[in-house]
Amino acid sequence: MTDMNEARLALVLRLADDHLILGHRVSEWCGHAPMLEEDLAMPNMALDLIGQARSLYQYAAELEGKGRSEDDLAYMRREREYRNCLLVERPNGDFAHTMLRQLYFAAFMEAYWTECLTSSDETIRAIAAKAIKEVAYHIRHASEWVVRLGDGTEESASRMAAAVEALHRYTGELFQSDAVTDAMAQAGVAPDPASLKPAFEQTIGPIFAAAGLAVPESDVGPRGGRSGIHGEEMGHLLAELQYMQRTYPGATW
Amino acid sequence: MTDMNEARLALVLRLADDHLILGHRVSEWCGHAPMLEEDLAMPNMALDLIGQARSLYQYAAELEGKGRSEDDLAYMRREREYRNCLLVERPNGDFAHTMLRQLYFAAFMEAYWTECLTSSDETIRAIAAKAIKEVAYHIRHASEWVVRLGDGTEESASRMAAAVEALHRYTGELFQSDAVTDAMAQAGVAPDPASLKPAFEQTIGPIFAAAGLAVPESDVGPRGGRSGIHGEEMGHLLAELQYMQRTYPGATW
Amino acid sequence: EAFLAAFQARIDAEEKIEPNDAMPEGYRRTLIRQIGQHAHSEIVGMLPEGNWITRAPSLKRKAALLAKVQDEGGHGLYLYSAAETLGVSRDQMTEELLSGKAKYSSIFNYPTLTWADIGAIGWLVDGAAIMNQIPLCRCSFGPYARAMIRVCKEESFHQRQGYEIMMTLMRGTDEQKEMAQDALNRWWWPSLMMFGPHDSDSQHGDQSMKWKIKRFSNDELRQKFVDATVPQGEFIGLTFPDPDLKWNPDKNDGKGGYDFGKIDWDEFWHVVKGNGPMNRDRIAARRKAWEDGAWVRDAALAHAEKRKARAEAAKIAAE
Amino acid sequence: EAFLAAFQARIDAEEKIEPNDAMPEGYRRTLIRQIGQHAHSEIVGMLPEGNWITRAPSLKRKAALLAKVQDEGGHGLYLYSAAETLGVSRDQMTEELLSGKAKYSSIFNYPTLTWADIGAIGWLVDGAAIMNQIPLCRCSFGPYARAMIRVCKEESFHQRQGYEIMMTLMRGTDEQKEMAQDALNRWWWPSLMMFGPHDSDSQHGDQSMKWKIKRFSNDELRQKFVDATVPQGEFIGLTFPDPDLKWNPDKNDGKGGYDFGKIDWDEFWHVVKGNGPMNRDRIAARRKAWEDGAWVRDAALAHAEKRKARAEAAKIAAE
Repeated sequence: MTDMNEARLALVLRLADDHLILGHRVSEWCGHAPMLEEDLAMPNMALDLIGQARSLYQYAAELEGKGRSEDDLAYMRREREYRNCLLVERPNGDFAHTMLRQLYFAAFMEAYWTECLTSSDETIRAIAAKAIKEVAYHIRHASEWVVRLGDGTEESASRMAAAVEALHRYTGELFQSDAVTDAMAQAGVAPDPASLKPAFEQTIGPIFAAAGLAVPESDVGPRGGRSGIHGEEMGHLLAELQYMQRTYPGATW
Repeated sequence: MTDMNEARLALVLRLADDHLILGHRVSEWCGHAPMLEEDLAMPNMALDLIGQARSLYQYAAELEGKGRSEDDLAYMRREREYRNCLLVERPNGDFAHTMLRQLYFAAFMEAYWTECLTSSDETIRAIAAKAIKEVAYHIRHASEWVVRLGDGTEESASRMAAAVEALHRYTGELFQSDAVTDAMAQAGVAPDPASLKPAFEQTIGPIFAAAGLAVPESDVGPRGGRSGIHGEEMGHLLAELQYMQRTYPGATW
Repeated sequence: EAFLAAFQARIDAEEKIEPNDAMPEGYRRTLIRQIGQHAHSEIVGMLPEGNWITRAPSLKRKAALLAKVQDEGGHGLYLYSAAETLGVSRDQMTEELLSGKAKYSSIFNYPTLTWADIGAIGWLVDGAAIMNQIPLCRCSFGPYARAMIRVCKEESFHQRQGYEIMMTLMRGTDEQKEMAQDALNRWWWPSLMMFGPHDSDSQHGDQSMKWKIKRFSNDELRQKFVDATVPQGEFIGLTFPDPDLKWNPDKNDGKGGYDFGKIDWDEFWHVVKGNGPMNRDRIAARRKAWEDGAWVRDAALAHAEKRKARAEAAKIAAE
Repeated sequence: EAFLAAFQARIDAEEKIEPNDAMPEGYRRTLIRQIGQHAHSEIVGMLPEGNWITRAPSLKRKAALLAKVQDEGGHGLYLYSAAETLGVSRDQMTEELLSGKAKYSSIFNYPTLTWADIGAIGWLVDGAAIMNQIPLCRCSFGPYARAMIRVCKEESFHQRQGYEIMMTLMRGTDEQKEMAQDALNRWWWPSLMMFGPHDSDSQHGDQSMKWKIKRFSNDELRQKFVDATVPQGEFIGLTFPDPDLKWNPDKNDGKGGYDFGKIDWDEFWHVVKGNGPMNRDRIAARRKAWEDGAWVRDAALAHAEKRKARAEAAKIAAE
């Protein structure tokens, strides 16, 4: 039973970290987007992600039962303790990279949250019900851009193709199963990520086709986020993210 | 007398912060320079600057007499307590910006340290004697590049001119006198910065001439570093710089 | 002249002027300039606050700041749209901002140095903006007035949020109190400058008043702001950085108000003329965003044309 | 064949081969490949450590790290120069690195995640490098051997410095100890892989031995490294992540040595083939530096030509 609680906590923390870190990345665009509409869309998506991260960290704090707050979990862990997948921590790159990263993550999460609607875990059901609407918007927004850029100018098509070449290999990690996901799938808490690949491909396929992009054959690439082995950019992200909490420990904001 | 000690401490901290922050900026180039020779020159200059910063912080710690270490002073102050001039915290920009920033600072410091060779303060005399050799190398290295780029291709000349346009206005702050510098000049500890302008111009003039660059008429621009009013990039720099000390307070490395 | 008189009569009757109505060229020009400046201020205003999103000290504050920055982008969007009804394109206005021809609120040329600045901006800068903008909800030009109603509602939420940040800091540790006081020290005078030069030195004042683009003078609005803000600050224990600030029971026709010190107009003009701490960085950041985004905008256009061409080809094929 | 025999005789007599000497094409090619790889390793090796310069936890450590990274650049420079004596230009070698044609030490495809990784790299990676390089000081090719003498001296300083970082961590807080142990866990096996495949699977081994480019086999060097390193780690309280590691008194002809577990060669080849965690980021970083620096290199060239033309014109005018 303790093991089950630990697996549940591990799972929720992974999800929370995914959303926090991607939200952080997207928020880096604020005020620097290619057009005003995107200066609105970026904080909008970041806000959704941070909102979901908050719900997840609150639940994690409750599961952990050690009196830590959402902010303690979000801000006060060491780099090796963050469990987000590598995709979400990838630097923004150009707008094509950012939109593709958003599409990949949202396409995965849509499949994920859909399964969670019937989770045996009431809190996860509730979070999924809210998140699934937001994720639909992210897919719509990101996929429109993937299509526009893929089927735009020569330059945009080549940038979009470069983004696929750079990022597709980070999608493999999303579908990785391990002891945590196995336990949670068996308990009906959350889907086995490996099982979501067909749904993911069904979302991505027509978008890539409309964009004139080939879906790469292999999604094998760096992994390790789920065991806290991140890329080198992660530490720099955390230096920013944690700055205030580390500098003024214990203060209320 | 207390006032004199305070002024001395303030002066040494300003110098220390100047060197630390410029050293930090220069070190950001490590491994990313335009050619291997510069991949050697950048850490070399950063090393000189960090070395000078260490001597200065050690002296500041001694003057303060509160048991703080060089690292406490370098790492554990708040942004508003750093007293470096704005020039040194300017982002690296392109190679032309970096080399010009280096030239400006080194040309100022050469004049400064020369005066300090006869300082009434023994420690400052010793620091100056060592620093003046290093600063001569920085001037030589940076000025060679300013000339090469100014008198190179059309692109390099226009980048060099853009760097002058962007950075010259930060040189005015170097020559600003205030209560601290007045007290120190009167006590023969350090020169009145305002008095160093002719020497600075004598260094810069021939280099700019050889580079085909016009020395801008005005050096008036943003100021405030000496009272801890920095630019917005400073906070991000400090988030990196302070990361470890803030995350693991009290540890020995 | 008959036209001008008829136009003034409509204004005097508090009729709203709509985009397709005939209007004097000066009225149109004044509005384009003012709405443009206002829009640019929202856009440039995203930068100083955006600077703290990645470092916001709690998830709750991070979310609130994201929402605020998003609102500002939204305000920029309504305002550009309102200006577009007067026959100027958004691209044109953007070019004018980036070339330095068009102005924006000079307060955004100061840097945000600490988290408390986010509180101070919300409380003071948005507070001053509201003072300026509430009367604009009754501006004679319909689209501007309607945009302002929506903007004011959101700004007043931001102002309360900013004040609440300051309050939280003033209830916090000594370091936090110091941070809040330091932010007030730096932002107070620039906030007072937001209302523009004294009425005696103001260029556009009289005609704008007559056309009911403006309804209160700069000095009137500034006084309202001081009277509203000083008690808020004192309530949470802040000290205003003005030794001449004091309650004067005779002010405001005997209702009482605050006397305050002389504004440093040299500083104001120094910053307006481009020499503030952040002027160049702000424009450089916006220019970089615009230039880096050119290929994205081009692609969107190219794609839209391709789609259109394909749709037409399909239509022809179907006929 | 007479030439090959004569060449081999020189080698066997421990004569140094110099750049202008006649040499078999295979000898030249092998050296170009090996020295190039070695140079590239120094250059790419600046990146993982460079990643921590701005976050080094004390000024003393920051200075030491800067000096170390500078040394690595210096090693790269000697090595490129040594390779240039064989008729390949630095630009050519750089292009091969950036195109992925030339290899570099696979260990640099792992990320530096904590400060302890800086210690581990110095201790283990530089330690392994020294094991490889000490015999190279007696390499038959003169310029390479001479470069190696200087390199080895500096590397051994780096190795001691890295070990000292680890020692300091192991004497520190629990968090620091954990950090050091975690770094060892991640870097130990990749360090063993640095010596290359087992002798039975090694491609270039025999001929290189014969030509005295290499003087010990991969497995011999690996064993030396394990034997030297394990006691150092245990001395400061670290545990090696290998359950099969144990002292075997019969090893090394009865002098004793460590048995150790099976190396995961699948992991090794996975990374060598470009699928390690950082392969692409490393090359991308070097490519960006190279491309962003093109205008600088062009300007230097253009300036040198201008100077030369001016000097010649002055000379003509003076005649």
